[in-house]
Amino acid sequence: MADEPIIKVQDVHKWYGNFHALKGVSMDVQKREVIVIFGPSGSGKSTFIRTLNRLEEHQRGKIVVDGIEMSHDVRNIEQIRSETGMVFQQFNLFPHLTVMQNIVLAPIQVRKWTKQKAEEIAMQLLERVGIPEQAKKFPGQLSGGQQQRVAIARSLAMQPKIMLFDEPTSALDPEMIKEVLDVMTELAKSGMTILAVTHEMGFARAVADRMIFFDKGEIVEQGTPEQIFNSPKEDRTKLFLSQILRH
Amino acid sequence: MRKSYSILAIGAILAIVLTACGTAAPAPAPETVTKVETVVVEVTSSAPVVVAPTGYGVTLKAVMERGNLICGVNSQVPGFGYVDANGNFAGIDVDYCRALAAAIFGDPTKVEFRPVTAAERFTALQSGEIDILSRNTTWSLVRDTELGGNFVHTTFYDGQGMMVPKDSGIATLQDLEGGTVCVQTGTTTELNLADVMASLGVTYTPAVFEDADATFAAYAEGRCDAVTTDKSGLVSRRSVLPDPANHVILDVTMSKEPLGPMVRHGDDQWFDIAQWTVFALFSGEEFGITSANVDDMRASATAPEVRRMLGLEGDLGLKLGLTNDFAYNVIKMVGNYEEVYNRNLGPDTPTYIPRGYNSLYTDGGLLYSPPFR
Amino acid sequence: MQLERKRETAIPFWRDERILKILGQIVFALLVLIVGALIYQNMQAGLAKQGISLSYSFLNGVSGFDLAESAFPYDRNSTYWQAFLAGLLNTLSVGVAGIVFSTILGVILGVARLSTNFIVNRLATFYLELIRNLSLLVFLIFWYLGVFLKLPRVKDAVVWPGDIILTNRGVGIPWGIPTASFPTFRLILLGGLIVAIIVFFALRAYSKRTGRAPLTLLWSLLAFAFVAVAGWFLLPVKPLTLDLTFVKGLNLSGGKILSPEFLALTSGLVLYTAAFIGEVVRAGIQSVSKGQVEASRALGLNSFQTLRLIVFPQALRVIIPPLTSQYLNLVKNSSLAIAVGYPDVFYVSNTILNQTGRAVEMISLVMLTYLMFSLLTSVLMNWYNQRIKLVER
Amino acid sequence: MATIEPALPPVTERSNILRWARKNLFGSWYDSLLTILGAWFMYWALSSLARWVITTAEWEVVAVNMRLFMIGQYPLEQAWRLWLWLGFLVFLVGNSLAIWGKGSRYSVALLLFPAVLAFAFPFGDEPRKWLLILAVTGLIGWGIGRARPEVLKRSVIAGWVISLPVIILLTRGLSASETGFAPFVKTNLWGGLLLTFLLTVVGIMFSFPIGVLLALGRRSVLPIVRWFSVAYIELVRGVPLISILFMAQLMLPLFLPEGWTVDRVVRAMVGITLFSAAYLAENVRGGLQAIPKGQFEAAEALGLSGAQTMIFIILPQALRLVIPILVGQFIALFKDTSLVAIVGLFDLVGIAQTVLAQPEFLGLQREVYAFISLIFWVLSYGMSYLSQQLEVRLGVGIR
Repeated sequence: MADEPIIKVQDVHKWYGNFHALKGVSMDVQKREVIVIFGPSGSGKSTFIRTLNRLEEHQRGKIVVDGIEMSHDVRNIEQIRSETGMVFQQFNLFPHLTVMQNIVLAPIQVRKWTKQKAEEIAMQLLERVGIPEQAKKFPGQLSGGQQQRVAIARSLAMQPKIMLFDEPTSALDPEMIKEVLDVMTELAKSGMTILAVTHEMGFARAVADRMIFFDKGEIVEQGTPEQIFNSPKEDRTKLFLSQILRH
Repeated sequence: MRKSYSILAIGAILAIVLTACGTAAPAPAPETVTKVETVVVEVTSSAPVVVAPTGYGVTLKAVMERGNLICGVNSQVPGFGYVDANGNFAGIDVDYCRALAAAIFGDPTKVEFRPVTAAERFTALQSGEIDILSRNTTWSLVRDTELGGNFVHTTFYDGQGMMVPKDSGIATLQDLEGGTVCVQTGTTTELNLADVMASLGVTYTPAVFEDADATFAAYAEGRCDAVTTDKSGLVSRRSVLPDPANHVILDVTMSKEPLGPMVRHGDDQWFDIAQWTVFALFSGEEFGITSANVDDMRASATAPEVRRMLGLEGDLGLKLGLTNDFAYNVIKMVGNYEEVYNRNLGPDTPTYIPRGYNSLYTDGGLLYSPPFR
Repeated sequence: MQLERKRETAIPFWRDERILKILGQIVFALLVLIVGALIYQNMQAGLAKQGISLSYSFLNGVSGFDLAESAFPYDRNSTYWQAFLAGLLNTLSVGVAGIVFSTILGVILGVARLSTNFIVNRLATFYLELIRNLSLLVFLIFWYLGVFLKLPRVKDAVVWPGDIILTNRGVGIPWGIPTASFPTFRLILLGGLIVAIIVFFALRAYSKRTGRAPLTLLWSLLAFAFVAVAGWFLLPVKPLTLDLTFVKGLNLSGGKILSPEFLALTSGLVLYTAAFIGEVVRAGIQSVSKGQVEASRALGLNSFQTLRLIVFPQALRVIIPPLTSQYLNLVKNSSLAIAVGYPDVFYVSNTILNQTGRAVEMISLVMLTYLMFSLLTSVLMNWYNQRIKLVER
Repeated sequence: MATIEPALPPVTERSNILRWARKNLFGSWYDSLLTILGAWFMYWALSSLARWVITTAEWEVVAVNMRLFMIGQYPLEQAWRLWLWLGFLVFLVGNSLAIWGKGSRYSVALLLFPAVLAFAFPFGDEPRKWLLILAVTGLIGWGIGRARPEVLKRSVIAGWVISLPVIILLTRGLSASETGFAPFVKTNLWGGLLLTFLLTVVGIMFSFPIGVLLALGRRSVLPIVRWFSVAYIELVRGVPLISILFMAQLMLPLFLPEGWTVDRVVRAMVGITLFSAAYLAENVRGGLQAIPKGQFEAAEALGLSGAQTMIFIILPQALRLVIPILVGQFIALFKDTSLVAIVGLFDLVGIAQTVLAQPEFLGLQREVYAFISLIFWVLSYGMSYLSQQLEVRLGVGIR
């Protein structure tokens, strides 16, 4: 059963009032797979990725993460959340805590690690994302790119099986995007299961195993980067790609 | 859009102003009168009927168990109840509490003074928060019945008087026509004033104050033409006015004000204890027993009543639920009535009040103790 | 589908977030109810012990006490209800006077705090620091005993220009007395009001059509004033005659006599609240960013237009909510009238409580009264706020 | 407010007094008028105040009753207990100023305040001695704090946490009876500034957590909890404090089962706490609303529970935002404790009223009220000064 997918999504629907945000999304994610989700704004891609760790509640369908079904069971939700890390567009670092405190908070409080162990691992992670010297600073003293790298380190500190990225580079200045993408690429190559909502097509081309095109709350098309970039099947995909690749 | 509300508001204000001007002289509606009549009946019928809250002996037992007496007192009447600079309560009402504690425990310090405002004093007594109220409270029928209390024998005979500045030329209550009278709120004084003035047909404006200090401060500043309270209060307050000689107390007694301690309905033993403590003070003076000579008297007394009172003969104290030497303790530790009086209201104090009615019956006063037998 | 449902129902209820939420609420509600029921039961038992049943019928009884001040004829034969009502009206008059004057003084203070004049600025700051750190109770007592009772006695009354008589019995000011033509004049004023409203809506329609911003309120006021003044002079008999205060015997008579208690309470509240309003006003003005003024001037608006159309509306939006709570504070603080002997609603209720021993009824009545003031104000304010708030995402 | 650093220092920086006066006092004709009026007013107010304080006023009433004003009827022979906890507090203040005040030059001045008090006011020899000891204690605390700031941080915080129990325990007594070492002192003997202080501190300490809970309740997703919080907050904020105090004094005994009695001081404390909690709740809610949604989401995504999110992420940020407002509320609470005088407690104002009933001091209202106003003013001002220090230290309030 090595092929048992780590995430199973079956016919997931979500409404905001009368607005049908997700219209029956189904997909499987294999372990160590790197998936890039893209699509026009408002297409439901962010909503979708947020249903995977219950930041949004889906109203119909079934989501199973690492064999645990996403339901109203609070214990399941807790488990899934500790299996998945998430990186946000706006970083969402805790401004009143230092970089180090940001990273060790959850491991100590949720995983019940000792402070010493948590800090050791945090230092390793900070080295991995390339900013070990910033450990004692506050988020407000860092650049956007550095903050996002801290956010990645913070998620990794929980030793998740899956990493979710919700437009991680959209709020960054161009020169900082690369430093974040480098970290993500390194992470992808290390064998982490990754779902990333992003429009960084260079990143997608380089590391994605699969690309998924979202529009109007459903999956329009999916395939390898090769397929998507070179021979998209759907007109909508073609149109969208032509728009974002033009510049 | 926004401005329309401002104009509406202005319209509303104008409307209010106009109606206010228009109602300068509203005719008294006749139906109010009938309404008043109907309700008077209702009030009497719905008047609170106090069910006996405690049984015989309950209070003494509670006090003994607690180890001290809780006495509701005033904290703002010079000579009757106030706190001196050393932080001790002082005054004639306060000394009565000490006498009661001496009678019960043989220790006048075993009393906790609880300052109560005029507003809460009866509630405090009813709810058991205090064991006895000794706070210049006037004995009246309503208080004896509806408010659920029993008045112990009067410890100070007072009467409501009126004080005016000498240079005002006011000699009778009628001269106060159109004037202003300072009075303290929530007291019988306030009601007496209204009664007396109404019966004389004198129109006046009351200036009503929450506490005695404010009342007299206002009078001293000339806020009112006259000030009314119990005569004792007038005398003591006059002595500390900026120019005492310039104030006269009118020769009218607007009411009888027998002031005394009050206990809850329903515990007759407690009532008796409170009552006979008062009589012990009176009899002490009558028999010439003072705190100084009480030990000699106990050693040498021959008169049977004195011997009974001091616990040398009989078991009068036991009958009250106390020790036989309760009266001895009262006089030894607090003094007899004369001593208590002179300590607080005597000629050597700033609050001197002549004894007047508060003399022994043998001296033409009203202090008369039933026999200790 | 069926399989899913089955699995969903298999969640133990103590782990199902939906049930947990409902359960949490039920437990909470039960706790509140149990505590409430206990309190109610104890209260019933306590009252039964004292032989009192809860009822407001005693309010129809004769009060038997006099009030120093009342907006309508009140004497000791009036009922408790009337006493309460008199107190309520007294509270309202302190409230209205307090709000008007504290707003005026507060605005002056707020502007003075922003003044570039060193002395004015420092005086305002000093005043603010002084007042804000004092206890209002002590402040009120000081105003009563230390200021208004120190005014001269009636026989030495001081007369200020404008026929204002100052004594420690009260301050007398001239007052208008309605004459026979007053009802007619009132009708004229009503007509003026209607004219003003017409002008107002006409100008607004004009503003909507053309996009200009005429001084709608000013013109409406002018229209009203014009009608009022015209009516005053056209009537054969003047609708009001001036009544002056004079010393009569032991007391003041005529005009409008403001008692020292009223003055002490009102001026104490005004001076106290104004300090807080001053801060509100200052913060409001400062909240409008410099960029707004610069942008407005860059568009070619003159400084008056900038103030009226750009700065003022924005400052007002910041000022109104805290200003409202200051007004409410003022009304609630007027309950300290008990310390200076002014018969406001709290004071009168306390007297009724003393006379009748009806603690539960009177305290709840008083609380309800103040609560109504507050709720009414917040409803009005929320409504107003909704109207003026910025549309933001 | 960004200012551009000029390449050359502007000449006007070296302005003399005249130029300053012209700019700040006599800018225009109405400016000059305002200046003259203001100056005249200042002169008039200050000179008449000085005249009254120095010549007219009779301060003996304050001197004789100093003990009543400070501690009420608290037994003098037990007063050492109060000095003890006061010393403890001053020591902590000294420590804290040294650790967090970062060398503020006012710190030492503040710590010398007790010594100033000792000579500025008519205290007896005994209190004077104690006040000097206090000043020394504060300085020692400051010195120690300065020597080892990092090491002491934890113990100072612990000290503050236990300070309230220490204060209450020392004040009420260590033993249950009224005999023996540090005997029980009944609350009806607590009075004056002591009572005012205790009412304030207890009010702050208890209303704060209740207020935070109410604020959280008001933002809860559970409707019943939310409705309850809203109802409570709006009800309490809609009525005057004095009515709540009356309720606590007159009605609370009715609400309790028979035989239960609640101490009068405790009743006032309950009333003040319940009142203040509603106001604090609204202040805290303001802070909570200012925290971006992303903070909740990030915490949730990390697997923190609701309570952990609140404790570690949201509340620290929200409370920091509202510190100035909270301190303002605490100052208001301190001033509002004076209302307990109306329900017959001997707080600072209540004591003032009973002092004014002493036969030898009738009619000295102005002196007595001026004195207690001064106490209120100094303490309120001190609180707001300390809070400004705290704000600077925590970097809030600067926008």
